[in-house]
Amino acid sequence: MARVGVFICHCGTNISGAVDVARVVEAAQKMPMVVIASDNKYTCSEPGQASIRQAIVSNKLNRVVIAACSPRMHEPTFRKAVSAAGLNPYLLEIANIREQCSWVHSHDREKATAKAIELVKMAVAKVIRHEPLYPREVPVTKRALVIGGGITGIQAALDIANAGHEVVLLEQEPSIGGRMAQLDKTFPTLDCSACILTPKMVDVANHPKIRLLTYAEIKEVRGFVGNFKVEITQKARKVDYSKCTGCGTCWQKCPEKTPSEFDLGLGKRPSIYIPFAQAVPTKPVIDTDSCRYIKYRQWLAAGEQGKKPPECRICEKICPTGSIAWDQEPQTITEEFGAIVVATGFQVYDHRHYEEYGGGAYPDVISGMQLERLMNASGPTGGEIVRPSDGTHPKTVAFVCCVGSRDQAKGRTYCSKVCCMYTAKHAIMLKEHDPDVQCYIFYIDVRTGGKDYEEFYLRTLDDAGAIYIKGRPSKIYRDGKKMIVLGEDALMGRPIELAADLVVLATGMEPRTGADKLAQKLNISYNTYHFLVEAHPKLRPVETQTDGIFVAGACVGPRDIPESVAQGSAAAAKVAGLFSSDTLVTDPITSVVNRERCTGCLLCVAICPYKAIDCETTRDTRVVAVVNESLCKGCGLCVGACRPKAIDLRGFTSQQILEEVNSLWS
Amino acid sequence: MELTYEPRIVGFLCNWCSYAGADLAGTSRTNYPANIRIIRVPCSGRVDPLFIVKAFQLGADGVLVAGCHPGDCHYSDGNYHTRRRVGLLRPFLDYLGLDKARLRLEWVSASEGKRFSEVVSSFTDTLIKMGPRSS
Amino acid sequence: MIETARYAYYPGCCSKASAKEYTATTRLVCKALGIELEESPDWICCGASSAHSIDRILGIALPAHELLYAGRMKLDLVASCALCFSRLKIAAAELKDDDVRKRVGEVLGQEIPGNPDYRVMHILQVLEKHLDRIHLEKPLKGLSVACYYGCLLGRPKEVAFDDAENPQVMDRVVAALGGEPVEWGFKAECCGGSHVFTRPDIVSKLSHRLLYQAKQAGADCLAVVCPVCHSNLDAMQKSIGKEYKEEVDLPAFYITQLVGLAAGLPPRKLMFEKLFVDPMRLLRAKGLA
Amino acid sequence: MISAQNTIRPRPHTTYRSFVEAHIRQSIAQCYQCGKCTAGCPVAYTMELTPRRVIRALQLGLENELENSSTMWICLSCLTCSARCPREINIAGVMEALRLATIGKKPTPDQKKFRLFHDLFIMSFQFSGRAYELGLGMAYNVMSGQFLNMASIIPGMLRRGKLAFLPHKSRGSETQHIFQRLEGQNKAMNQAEAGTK
Ligand SMILES: Cc1cc2nc3c(=O)[nH]c(=O)nc-3n(C[C@H](O)[C@H](O)[C@H](O)COP(=O)(O)OP(=O)(O)OC[C@H]3O[C@@H](n4cnc5c(N)ncnc54)[C@H](O)[C@@H]3O)c2cc1C
Ligand SMILES: Cc1cc2nc3c(=O)[nH]c(=O)nc-3n(C[C@H](O)[C@H](O)[C@H](O)COP(=O)(O)OP(=O)(O)OC[C@H]3O[C@@H](n4cnc5c(N)ncnc54)[C@H](O)[C@@H]3O)c2cc1C
Ligand code: SF4
Ligand code: SF4
Ligand code: SF4
Ligand code: SF4
Ligand code: SF4
Ligand code: SF4
Ligand code: SF4
Ligand code: SF4
Repeated sequence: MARVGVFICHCGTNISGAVDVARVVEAAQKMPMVVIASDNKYTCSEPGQASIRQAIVSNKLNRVVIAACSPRMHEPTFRKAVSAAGLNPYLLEIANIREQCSWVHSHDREKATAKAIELVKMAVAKVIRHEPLYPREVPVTKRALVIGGGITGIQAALDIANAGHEVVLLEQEPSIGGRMAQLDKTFPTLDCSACILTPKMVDVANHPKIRLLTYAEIKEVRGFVGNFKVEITQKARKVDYSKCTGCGTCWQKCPEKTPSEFDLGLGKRPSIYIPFAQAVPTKPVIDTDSCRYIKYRQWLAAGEQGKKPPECRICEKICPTGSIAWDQEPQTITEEFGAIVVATGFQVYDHRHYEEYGGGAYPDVISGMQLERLMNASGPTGGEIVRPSDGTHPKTVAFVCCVGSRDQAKGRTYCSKVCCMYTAKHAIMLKEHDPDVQCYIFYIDVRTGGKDYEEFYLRTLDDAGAIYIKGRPSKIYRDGKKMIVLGEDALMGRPIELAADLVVLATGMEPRTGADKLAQKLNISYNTYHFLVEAHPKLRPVETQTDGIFVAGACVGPRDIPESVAQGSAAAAKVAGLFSSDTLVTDPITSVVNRERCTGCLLCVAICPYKAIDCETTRDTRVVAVVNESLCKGCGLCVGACRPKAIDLRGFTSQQILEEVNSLWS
Repeated sequence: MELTYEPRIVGFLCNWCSYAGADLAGTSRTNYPANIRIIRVPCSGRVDPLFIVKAFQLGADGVLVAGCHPGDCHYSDGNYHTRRRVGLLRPFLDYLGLDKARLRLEWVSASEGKRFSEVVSSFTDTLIKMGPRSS
Repeated sequence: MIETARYAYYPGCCSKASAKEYTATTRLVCKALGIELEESPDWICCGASSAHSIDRILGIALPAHELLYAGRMKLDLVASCALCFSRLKIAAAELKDDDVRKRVGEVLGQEIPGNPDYRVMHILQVLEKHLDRIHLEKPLKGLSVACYYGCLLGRPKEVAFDDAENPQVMDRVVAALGGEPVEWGFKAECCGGSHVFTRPDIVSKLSHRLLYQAKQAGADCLAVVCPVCHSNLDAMQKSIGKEYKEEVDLPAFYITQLVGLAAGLPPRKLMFEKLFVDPMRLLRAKGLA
Repeated sequence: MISAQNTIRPRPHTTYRSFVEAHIRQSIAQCYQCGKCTAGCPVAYTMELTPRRVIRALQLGLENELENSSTMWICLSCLTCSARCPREINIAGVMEALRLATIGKKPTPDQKKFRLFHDLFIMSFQFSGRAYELGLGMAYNVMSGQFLNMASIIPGMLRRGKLAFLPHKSRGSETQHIFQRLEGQNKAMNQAEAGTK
């Protein structure tokens, strides 16, 4: 038998000014199962709360209704009060007679009082059907996984580790560093990228709390906040890292040379390699696509068909530590984490889609990232800026902005945000390298939103003497040794033909190929371009709809280094916040399945936005739905989808809501 | 009789946007007709068409379902389901002999207190003009 | 035994005068490949670039006349002129609109069946489709060919059958003939079209750019698929050379002439003498004549 | 053509603009004035209003400037602009629409020769069914006063038998009827339109 106590608040005169509280008390006393009804001047004050606690004990109440302000205001306060009197805190219901009644019907005391009585009636009807609910405490594994070892992931990993938690930093390439490692100098301060990045990479490698897993990929993610289980594939390096000292003998002697990904095809690297000199770890992997011995083994396996490739094995012969491990295979590692930070960054838009600019066929039409490699002292040309076609020094350089950005016809409508700035940087740097260079920059708008960015852009005009031409070029072609750019000078309103020695396309940023697949594994959202989606673009920029999974850096949208670093730190702060307690208390307002009624149609599985429902087979081999209470957020979408009414939402059961409706006419 | 006709409205409001919007109408002391009785639900997507039908069966003159604006749902896309479900229910009202205008679906955000009071006022007005239910 | 393929054929007005050799070699080559071309006895001008500039319905009605013929014959319609092809194909697309179809039907004095699916092809597509039928008697070995498509085969997207900027069909055909298509950036740039009357300066400038670029890319000759382009690039070549003070001397073949040559048809029948820029010296140098 | 008043007074909603937008079934508000159309247009160098500026003039409602320009007649309908526009606007269609929109107006001296050419071209097949190049060329040369235009190649054409001395006729002369019926249709439509006003 329910024993309900009803407590009605005056809120000074906030409520009693418009509602006749005495009449409400009187009416409440007559409601079914109500044992006691009384009023309070200020219910939320300590004496107010004390009187409720006392009433619960002395009247053996097992349900409480408080008619006062909005539950959004004091529900937590009163739950605590009820629980202090030994009652389950969820056996409480609040009737909102202030925001929804006295404050909005202040001109009609009669109607306001009548409405207040009905609101109390609804609350009583609902509270009778309340069940005790128990928040669950789940332990938190205080270990974080950071996916992606670019500047964002590095920053996040260091900050989490410095907060005292263990971190695994997972990177798919042989070295961490990401795109920033490929850059020469960085705007707006023109620090050398390696000078500011390399120390951080070394810090990561040496940090006692960070474990680096390079050349590895996510295979599967299960579990929920505080308790993720992640399967990781460690790709086969063909080098035993427990023995290898990184002496470098192998990669200096390997005879096979193949285009370097890191140098975007402008230079070559051996088959056993580290991607760049400052790579972390400084230990090599063997590229099985180009290695001679691997080809030789394939030839043997194919029954010695075709020309016999050289057997090679030079690396193996000269390695002083015997680290070459031909039979190493990919391995699966399973690890547990409490939180995951996704920082998988971006890739540069592939300008082969621009056939009108030559579609990648002209060697002297390069991307901004390729120019970074050409300018870099440790790049393929040792920092000498030369034309890829003939090695001469370009004197007239044309830049084309917004390639692969702001272009609906190419399926990319967004602005990549960094290219205006990096183009300005390139113009300044080119002039520094060679005072005879003249830069022309074709642009639509120059976008320089950021601290000191506009000033930086103005330097391109003042110091570097670059000429900005407003207009998107339409065609680039070769004429003898020159590259001709056909554009418009929109400010003059006339077509312009520019003969350049080198053309640099300011290609935009796009998410890494496979970002969508990874997002699916993590159950987080992505947009049409496959950029990851944050929980709220302004107020929750590094959280996702899935608790415990955070996103940061260029995988969320075009970002420069300052923003990426800020986001890496922000994500780390969120992780540290999550790890600040040993357990997580989960909200007990979740849905629950009645296994007898469930027909196994799994409509609920499809509709749940949090993938919180799974299916399992009962002992009598029926398939039924099961709710993972740690994932369920209590939205109740599934309840409406279930035809046999087998699933219900605790705290907002269908019966409770129907009783509320019923009470209005009883 | 006609003069004192007071339609009874049941409002299902999602906790995150519309219920908060109604609260804001209160904190800003925006008066509106006292005809609505609000039931709080976590998400407008929690509103089972059955609740609406039940309210009408019992004698409700109008039912309001209110949730976050499309794209702003606290649970990412619950309100799209609401829109679909309410859409599917509308033709059924005909069958009950009810005017479709007695069921309203509105998007009210947490900052739209004024809008909430306008929605309630205009809905109440409409229902008064329609007069008491004939069935 | 190869099966004969049948198509409705639209020769276009130039076939009777300036592009005689194109039409003749188209027929010749098709015959050799076992392709039958059915020409409507009462075909009329497609209106080219003028009709649609003056009246929208006229610009659709004239080509629609021919589409109806092909429809009655239940054949795909083939055009060898790029301009005609474009007008026919655009008309076929426009006829999907009910209102347009009604008005055009009125103008043509016959009802046009609803939901029509008129298929229009360019001779290049036909050649590529039946490439395997060519018996290579005389592969065009060592002949560098700049394939010139003109501006209309890849545009607009809705009617195009190849990339707008870097089309490939003709390059594939030339490669299949044993020739060497050159990479160049002006395959689809405009030659100046019919401005030869009104603004010959434009034609000179644009066609000169094409000839110059083809030559720069190392081409021995051009392959062309449109009589208008051909007249600008071949007949006008000498006067363009004079205007720009450089002799170009770049023979411009119709693609069908090259197919015929590779298939071993006698040069006489390929009507090389109709070309303004004499190709014989080149062909002899390459051992092809 | 240079007006003493250079100040622009925008009139974004003109009948010109509605006509053009109806013709291309797109809104020219989409154009963000990047200039790629002009950049690639093979004849922009000789236009007084380049393709981007044509769109701009439409956006601002500068009807006089549009009417007085020859841009739409210089346009070759090569579709380069449309194919490359990042906002996927059919600019060639805009040119076509402007030709149609101004066809009833008195041509400016510069527009005259283009209009003459199109008229003659159409006349050359209106009666015989098929275009007659030689007749067209001669008529154009005489009527436009540009005698030397094609002169250099005419002997060569004749020598190669590439010019027919007499027009080639289509059987049935269907074109004449097409033109008659079209005229009837247009008249009826104009009347209907006048009636609704
Ligand atoms: C040409 C150019 C010049 C630039 N110049 C500047 C400049 O001067 N100043 C400036 O502030 N910004 C500049 N930027 C922008 C800068 O590069 C980015 O802001 C920055 O690199 C973003 O860092 P990130 O860590 O988010 O992404 P990234 O650097 O892309 O790092 C992501 C990392 O994640 C890894 N990864 C991806 N997917 C997976 C996966 N599934 N599993 C495991 N690992 C994965 C990648 O291998 C990579 O190492 C420039 C950009 C370009 C293109
Ligand atoms: C017209 C306008 C429109 C905008 N629209 C948008 C928009 O649509 N979207 C968007 O993302 N951004 C917008 N912004 C930017 C947005 O307002 C700011 O990004 C944001 O408000 C910055 O927040 P803040 O907390 O850093 O600073 P503030 O909002 O300025 O808060 C700083 C607080 O610190 C207090 N304070 C200052 N000094 C002291 C002191 N010495 N001691 C104690 N307290 C102090 C101030 O009183 C103030 O309350 C807009 C800005 C403007 C001007
Ligand atoms: S409980 Fe709410 S209504 Fe009561 S006094 Fe406190 S604030 Fe006011
Ligand atoms: S030679 Fe051996 S120890 Fe040295 S880097 Fe290579 S694998 Fe490592
Ligand atoms: S086997 Fe030869 S080719 Fe392969 S990695 Fe070793 S040295 Fe290089
Ligand atoms: S940042 Fe500049 S170059 Fe890059 S897309 Fe935006 S406007 Fe274009
Ligand atoms: S929708 Fe209902 S019946 Fe279907 S699987 Fe889910 S709980 Fe079971
Ligand atoms: S209540 Fe919402 S989150 Fe929970 S299982 Fe149902 S649909 Fe999923
Ligand atoms: S290319 Fe397109 S968007 Fe750019 S100016 Fe021309 S019409 Fe406008
Ligand atoms: S269609 Fe006309 S406006 Fe467009 S590029 Fe060609 S000539 Fe220029």
